[in-house]
Amino acid sequence: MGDGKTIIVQAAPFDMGAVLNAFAETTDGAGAIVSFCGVVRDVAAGDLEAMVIEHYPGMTEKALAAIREDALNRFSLSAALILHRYGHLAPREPIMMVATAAPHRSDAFAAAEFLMDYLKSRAPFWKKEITGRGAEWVAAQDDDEAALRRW
Amino acid sequence: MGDGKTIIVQAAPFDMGAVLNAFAETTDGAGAIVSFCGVVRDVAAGDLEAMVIEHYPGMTEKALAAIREDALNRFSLSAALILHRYGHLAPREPIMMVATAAPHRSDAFAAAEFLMDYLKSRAPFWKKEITGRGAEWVAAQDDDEAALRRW
Amino acid sequence: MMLELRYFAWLRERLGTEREAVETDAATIGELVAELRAKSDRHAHVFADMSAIRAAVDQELVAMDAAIGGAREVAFFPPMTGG
Amino acid sequence: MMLELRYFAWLRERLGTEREAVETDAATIGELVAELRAKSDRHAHVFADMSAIRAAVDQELVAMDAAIGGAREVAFFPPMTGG
Repeated sequence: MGDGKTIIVQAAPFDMGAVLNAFAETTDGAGAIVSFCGVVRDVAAGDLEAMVIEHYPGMTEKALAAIREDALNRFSLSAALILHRYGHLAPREPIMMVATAAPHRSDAFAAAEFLMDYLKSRAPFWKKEITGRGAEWVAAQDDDEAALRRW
Repeated sequence: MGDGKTIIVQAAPFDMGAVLNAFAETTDGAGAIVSFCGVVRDVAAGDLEAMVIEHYPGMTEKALAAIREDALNRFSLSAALILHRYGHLAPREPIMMVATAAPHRSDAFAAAEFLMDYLKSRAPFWKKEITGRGAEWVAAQDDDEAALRRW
Repeated sequence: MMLELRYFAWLRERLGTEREAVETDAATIGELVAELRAKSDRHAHVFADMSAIRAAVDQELVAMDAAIGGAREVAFFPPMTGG
Repeated sequence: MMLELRYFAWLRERLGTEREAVETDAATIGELVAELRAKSDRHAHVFADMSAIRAAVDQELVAMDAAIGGAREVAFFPPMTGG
């Protein structure tokens, strides 16, 4: 993760602080750095045992790179990174992370939200929650599609 | 910084990744963690030699705590942190950081932007830039005051 | 033409396979879906409600009326839930 | 009453001090500023344009017409530029 990669898709857990610090090294003196990290929650009365994330290898990397390019074209950014895991995740483990750097904080914030909104509905990941009652695919939210309309 | 403090005012540099990781430990399984880090830029054709930040000890801590309380009341948050340095800073050093955690990403993003907007105009810090041409106090931007009106 | 089909998430589970090769003359995703529905009861059931299904042609997300001429791979899956 | 005055940033630099104690009967920040302007040319110059100055009473940001009865500490400084 310290090698300047901007799209990272991996099964292994990651250290969000280490990713942020490695990203900051690539930002070329930008004044504003924003990060978002999604974490597996203890939902449903704390009975979430695991999350399993399926993805579409090949399409995933292309979709994430396209979303990142879109952000670089729309906002004045110095750098942008997307990291997303797949496979088996335990509660409280980090799922994914985006980071943006810009001369102005409004660009860094807007770009991070843009990356998240598009990633939710346009990158081929599917989450399944494993609880004591069984396994269930997470349903997409109508909100997720609606969130794209603001951009 | 690993002791769960939520308002940190210090002269020493800080490791943004370490602060983010320590903050994540306090977020109680929140799904969304947002961080913002402000970094000293290489401005004005790269001739910035240093930044000096003056503050009002006592009022600073009170103002930051009040801004944080405001954010906790307005947004559905699991945790929020503000860290700000004062004294002598070199180009590319981190100046300050906010971090927010929430069940939903919209709250985490909005609260981080809220903290930044208020911190800019309501916390008693003053920046001075030292260049080869001398020292100059940074002027407040009209934008900064305008940014408060959206909340 | 020969097409490689890919299935993900609950489509994969309910069809009992993650990929299958089909010989088809379908010009669009819609025509391909009509052919697949006729293939087996299981396919008919999975492809009954297309509002719950998205498609990609050669790893690009497309609309249901998208052309598939020359495509190598078509994928079907539910709305995405990453992030 | 005795008031402790605090100055920051360019006000501190131009006044040549970061604090001074004053004996005053001013009821508001505005009245206090009028007294300070009469104190010296340097004060008159620094407090000439109040649109560039903010004030705090006992470490709380206040408006220029704010009351200062009972206050221990009043601070003057330029608009803040943290973040």
